[in-house]
Amino acid sequence: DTIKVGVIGPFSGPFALQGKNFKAGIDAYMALNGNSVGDDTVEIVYRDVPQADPAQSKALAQELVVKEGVQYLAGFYFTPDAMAVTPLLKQANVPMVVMNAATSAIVTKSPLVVRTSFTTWQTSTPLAKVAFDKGIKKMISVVSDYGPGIDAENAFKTGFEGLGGSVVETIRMPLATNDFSPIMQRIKDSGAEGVFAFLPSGPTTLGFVKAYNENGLKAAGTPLYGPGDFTQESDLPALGDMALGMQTGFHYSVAHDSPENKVFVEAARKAIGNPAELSFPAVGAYDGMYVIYKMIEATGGEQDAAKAVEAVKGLSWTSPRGPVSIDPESRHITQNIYLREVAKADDGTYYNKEIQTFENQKDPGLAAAK
Amino acid sequence: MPAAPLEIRNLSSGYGPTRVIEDVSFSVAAGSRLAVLGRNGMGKTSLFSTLAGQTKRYGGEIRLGERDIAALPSAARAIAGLGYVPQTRDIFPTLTVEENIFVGLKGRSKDALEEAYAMFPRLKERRRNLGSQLSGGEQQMLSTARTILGQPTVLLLDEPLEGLAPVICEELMAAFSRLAQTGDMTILLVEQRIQSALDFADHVIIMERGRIAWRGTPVELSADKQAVEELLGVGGLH
Amino acid sequence: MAVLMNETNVAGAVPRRKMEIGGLVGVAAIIVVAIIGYFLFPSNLALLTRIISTALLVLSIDLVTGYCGIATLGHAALFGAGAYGAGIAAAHFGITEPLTMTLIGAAAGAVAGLVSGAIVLRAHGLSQLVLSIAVIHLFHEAANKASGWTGGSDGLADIMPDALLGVFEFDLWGQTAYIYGVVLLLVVFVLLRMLVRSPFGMLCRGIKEDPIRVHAMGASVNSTLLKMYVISGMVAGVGGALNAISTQVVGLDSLSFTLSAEALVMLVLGGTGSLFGALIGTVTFMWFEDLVSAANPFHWLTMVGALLIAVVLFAPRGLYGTAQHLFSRRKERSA
Amino acid sequence: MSAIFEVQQLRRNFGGLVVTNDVSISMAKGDRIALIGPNGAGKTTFVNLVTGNLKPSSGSVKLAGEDVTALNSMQRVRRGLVRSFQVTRLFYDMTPEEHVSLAVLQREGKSGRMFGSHAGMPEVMEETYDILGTLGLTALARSRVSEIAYGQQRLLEIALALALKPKVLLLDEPAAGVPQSDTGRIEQALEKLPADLAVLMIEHDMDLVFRFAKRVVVLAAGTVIFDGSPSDVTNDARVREAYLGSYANAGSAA
Amino acid sequence: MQTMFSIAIDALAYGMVLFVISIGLSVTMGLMRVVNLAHGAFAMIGGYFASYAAQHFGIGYVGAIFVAVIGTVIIAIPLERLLYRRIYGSPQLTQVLMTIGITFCVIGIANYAFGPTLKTIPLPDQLKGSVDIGFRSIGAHRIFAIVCGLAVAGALWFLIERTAFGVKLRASVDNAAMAAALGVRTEVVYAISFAVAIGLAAFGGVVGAELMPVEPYYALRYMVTFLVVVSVGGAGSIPGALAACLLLGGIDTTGRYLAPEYGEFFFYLAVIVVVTLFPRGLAGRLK
Ligand SMILES: Nc1ncnc2c1ncn2[C@@H]1O[C@H](COP(=O)(O)OP(=O)(O)OP(=O)(O)O)[C@@H](O)[C@H]1O
Ligand SMILES: Nc1ncnc2c1ncn2[C@@H]1O[C@H](COP(=O)(O)OP(=O)(O)OP(=O)(O)O)[C@@H](O)[C@H]1O
Ligand SMILES: [Mg+2]
Ligand SMILES: [Mg+2]
Repeated sequence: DTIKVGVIGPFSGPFALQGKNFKAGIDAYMALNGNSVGDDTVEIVYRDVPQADPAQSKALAQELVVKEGVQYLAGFYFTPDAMAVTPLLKQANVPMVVMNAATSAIVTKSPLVVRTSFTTWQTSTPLAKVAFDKGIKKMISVVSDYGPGIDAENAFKTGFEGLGGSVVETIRMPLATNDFSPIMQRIKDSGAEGVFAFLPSGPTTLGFVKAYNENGLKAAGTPLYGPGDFTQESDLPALGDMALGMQTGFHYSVAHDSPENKVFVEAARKAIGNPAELSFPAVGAYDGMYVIYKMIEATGGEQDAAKAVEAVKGLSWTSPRGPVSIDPESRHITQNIYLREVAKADDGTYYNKEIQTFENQKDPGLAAAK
Repeated sequence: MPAAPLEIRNLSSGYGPTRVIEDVSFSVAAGSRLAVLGRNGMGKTSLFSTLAGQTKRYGGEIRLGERDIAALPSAARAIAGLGYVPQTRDIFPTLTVEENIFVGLKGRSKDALEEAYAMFPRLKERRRNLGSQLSGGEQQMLSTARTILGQPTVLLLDEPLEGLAPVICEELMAAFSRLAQTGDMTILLVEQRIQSALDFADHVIIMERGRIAWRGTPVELSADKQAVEELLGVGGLH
Repeated sequence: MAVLMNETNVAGAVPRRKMEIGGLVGVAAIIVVAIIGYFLFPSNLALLTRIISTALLVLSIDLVTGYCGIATLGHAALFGAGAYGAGIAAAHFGITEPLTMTLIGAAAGAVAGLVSGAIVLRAHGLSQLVLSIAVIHLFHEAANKASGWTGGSDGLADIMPDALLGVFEFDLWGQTAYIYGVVLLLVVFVLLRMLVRSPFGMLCRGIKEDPIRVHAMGASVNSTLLKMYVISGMVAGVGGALNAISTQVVGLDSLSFTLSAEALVMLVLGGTGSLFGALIGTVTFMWFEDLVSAANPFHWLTMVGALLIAVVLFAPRGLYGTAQHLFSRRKERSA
Repeated sequence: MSAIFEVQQLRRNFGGLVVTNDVSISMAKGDRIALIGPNGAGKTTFVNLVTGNLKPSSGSVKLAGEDVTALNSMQRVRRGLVRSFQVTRLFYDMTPEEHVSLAVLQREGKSGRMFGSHAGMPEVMEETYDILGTLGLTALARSRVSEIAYGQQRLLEIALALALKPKVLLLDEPAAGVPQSDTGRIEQALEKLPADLAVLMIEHDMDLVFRFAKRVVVLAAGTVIFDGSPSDVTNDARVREAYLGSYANAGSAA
Repeated sequence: MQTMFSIAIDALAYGMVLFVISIGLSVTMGLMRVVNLAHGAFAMIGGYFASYAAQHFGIGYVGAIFVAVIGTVIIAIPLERLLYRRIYGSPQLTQVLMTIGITFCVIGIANYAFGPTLKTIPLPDQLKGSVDIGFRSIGAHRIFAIVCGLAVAGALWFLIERTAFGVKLRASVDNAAMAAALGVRTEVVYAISFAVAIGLAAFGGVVGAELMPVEPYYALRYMVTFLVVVSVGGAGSIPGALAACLLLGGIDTTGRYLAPEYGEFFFYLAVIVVVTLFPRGLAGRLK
């Protein structure tokens, strides 16, 4: 039989790069593991939601289920797009594998949701320890003013103050900020010894890092920490020397040194075309496919969402990012979070070099919400 | 014999599917003054705007001197020597008076502006004002001056007296006559004030539903009570 | 005088008959298309429902843009207000009865219409466009900030509407939502058709052409436009509420510039200044977008762009406007 | 006789140019006044000031005893002060029928109705066609205004003013662009106006002025230089020089 | 005090970048009366040209700017002939439809051809570093942008207000049919103006790339910003655009410093206030 998997993501528009990575991760998995499980053939059906748009996401999910007859829903770059689909899952008898959307609460919306990406809480919390261990007592937090940014701020603040440090100021700036000079001025005036920042990957990170350099903060030795969205591999060529030495916390670096990752990166780069474009959503998708294959295996190709999800609870394997497992309770992925530093390779390209590992991290966000 | 400054054969034109000019032919001699009369909506304006290249021509020929201009775009006709003063004046509202005239100069030097001011001293006083700030009569003066400064060989005047004070009307008609008499300029005039038009013109055509319904001289027209009555709807001429 | 009277009567009768036929044709057309849609795409009803709620937004833009000449790139504010109004009522106050939610949406839309109308009407032309942009950004930011109520960028989830009339569940297959949407659209269409043919509608068209003239006739331009804005807000609010009910999540996108602009594009595509134009534009755009984005999720934007360019080149008055124009020209020619 | 309309010391300048220089004019019910003067004398500006389309620098306007200086143009229209425009201002996408109906409806306070249609209101239609008929526009009642000739648009402009049934009517060059054959229609329309309506007409067509006006006011460079009977105006040296030219002779003959 | 200076400097620099990028739109929108939403698309095309010229062919910064301007104009010429010429004088909404269509196509093609990643235009060493201006440092390229902005403003103002071409352009826009009847070749005037506007867009795209990096979605991402700046200034007015850029740049910068979380509110409230006070723009031409 043919088992269809519906993938919803931003394949065009401003986030097209992320969608492209979804596809690269999926293609890589299927190139390496074949497109059949048992005697079932897996077929992927893509649907595009260029920007967060729950209504469209839901309409497409419904179409995928009812018309295309997909047995699995996957993808979801944005939280509201995932949220919009959760009410359908039970009736549709379809599990949902979230390959990116990073708000903790999604997994609580339906027992049929499994997530193979990360949460912003997960990637931000360890940075508190990094900063504190460096001997910094006063931090300033600067985040983009939207869901993930606020999550990052809360995570860092909780962590850093829990350790005994103080966050002297929290700044939330509009997503559409072009010029960060005034923010840098604020940072200087705040008297903080270090900066924690979160911006979604893309053009604004470039502006932020530029302003950080130009306004003399880097020269003054004020360290800048942030989750890895900041130094997404596809942005690194543009960031260039300016980003050198920047430290970020994340679940995956394309430069992760393991045989699994080498295989993955090679396949995924081939799939994506331009090697510079490969970054983290690909690994979320890759592992998502791993989970879906396991589900298909467990159900023997029958449509039984509950059984499928049951089968992957507690599942653990070695992902390209390192050892991971699905937390049986939350159905969110437990994984290592790495501290990485932007470095320059011999061939002149830039990469995220892993310098410290925080092992077996669950999602602290869920706990915080409780 | 040199070609007539303007010669039209079997011209027809209109807006979309509606034809408003049907099979119009006439020619004018150098230095002559032709009055185009007719009641409301009979196609006088449409005739002029077809000649100027602003209304779509369906068929027929338009010769300006030696040249066939029927296929030329509006600007090329103007450069070839056709001047058009439209009924709606069409002042450029965001340009000053001076700039408005400047557009009509067709590359002549700025000194020519003085000619316009000599014709209409009022414009000189207002030369830094925007077109949109002019009074109705001032706009009319400007529109006329602008076109005349381009030294056209054939000048189309669509109701140039509208909105002008009686003194100015007289002066203006006198000025037109002078221009025509030098022989360099041939004038076609649409005017509602029939008497003024007849005093001025040496030939008359009357339009009726897009066709020429009558042609002759002013003297002949004054004699033709029936034509005046039927085609112009006026009791009589004095 | 007797002749004149006669003429008057004839004149008085013709347009009335025409109006009834036009209105009936419209209603019949909507019903037929709705039924065809139902049977042709039974598995795609969520998309069809989304088209309907967007159509309500586009109709609402048509009211102010097509009939009053107000340029706006911020109309999603009214739609979003309706969506959040209905959504917040359900998620925070437990008002989950769909009809009530729709009414709340309409009311919220009307209030948003009042507010944005009061701002947008302070300028004209390009400046007006900019004011509308400012309005939609302010609404968007406000909703983002009030994340306690709206869920911020994560979206407002947990909207669980009751069964419609206590019987029909809003389920996976989306039949209830679809039929409910069709009924709402019909009601709105009939009411709007009456509105645009009324003296009020005529006054609005007059304002569109020359507000100074209308003023010189002794009519108040601003209060008329503001009324229209409020009505338009109700229509958009109903669309927003329908969206909230059928999707059960409200996202910030429903208050976005993007949605405003897209809806305006749909309107112009169909042809401004006619209700059919608004409907045809919405259906064409969304159907086309769905088609090409399913065919090639990665590069479909180019196709949509090409469609828009083609429409301007070959149907400059919009699809419906141009069809109507050709039709009336043919009639003129044969007459 | 009490003045229905009274303008006192109205003044307005554009930059350094004084366009309306302390103009005072009063009108009684039934007055028929012609306002003439050289181009750029300030006639249109005067109308704009009086109707509230422009703000005066100083001076006051009274309508039926009430000071309306502080009111906007719309409020003045509602109180019966109506104007026509020198340059036509019409709704080019609408028909003459719709124009006039709208004006009638507005006058009756029904223009805000959100149901029905003007075509379904017999009284409105009757009045509309009555007015259109007076101005010879019946045949064009259903054409788009953008497609009718300019002269006809001028007539429609007047139809609109009439439909509002004003107390004071200000006409800015109503006959400009209207062929001689049709100026008669305007005159007829004016003659049919209620006798107690006060009319002020700006016009350069002196034949029309003399047929219409009982009183002539001459404005030059923003100042009233003459206010009196038509027969006297041609004898006034200043007016002859500034405005009439040799017409004075022809005019007095007529 | 020092903070205030610092903010003022940032505001000036940001405002001038805005000016350089959006002034071309003021020409199309105010002078040619075309609501050209594809302005950003042309700026982006300029950016791509410069980026490829510099990265792949090793052309220097100034050379890259030339390549960008000329290359973009060459691309724009057929577009003007085939598409834009059809919408001169059309209703604004038709223009919106067409230019959004063009924008979508450009985005789609850029995405397909060059991929969705950010593209950079390497600065020459002189512009790379920061300049110490006493109490703080400021990026050298920002000073460059300020100079470019002033130069463009001056040259453009002269062209439009003081030359015969400027008069003809403004006349054609006011009333194309009448201008033609007076012998102005309006198509030529339009084509040249369009080329100038597009050249400016490309120039701005390159010079402003430090703040607004080049990527396929650039064309839509900054569309609103351009539109707002131009209209607040009063479309078609060079001094107006300059004033609007400095004012809005100042408000944006100050707002972002004083209360970053309400930055957007500040900005758009200011827009509403300014537009309400100056409905024709800070120095708009009378319609
Ligand atoms: N843009 C247009 N579209 C359609 N028909 C038009 C248009 N302009 C004019 N017409 C029609 O063409 C005919 C001739 O109009 P035109 O303006 O040429 O008349 P005219 O003789 O100049 O009248 P007037 O004395 O009033 O100026 C009229 O019947 C008019 O309705
Ligand atoms: N907004 C303005 N700014 C500057 N000057 C103006 C403005 N409006 C009008 N004017 C000037 O004021 C003078 C009076 O104009 P107005 O329109 O009142 O004249 P008018 O008497 O009606 O003349 P016409 O008989 O030619 O219509 C004119 O010289 C005109 O140029
Ligand atoms: Mg005419
Ligand atoms: Mg006047």
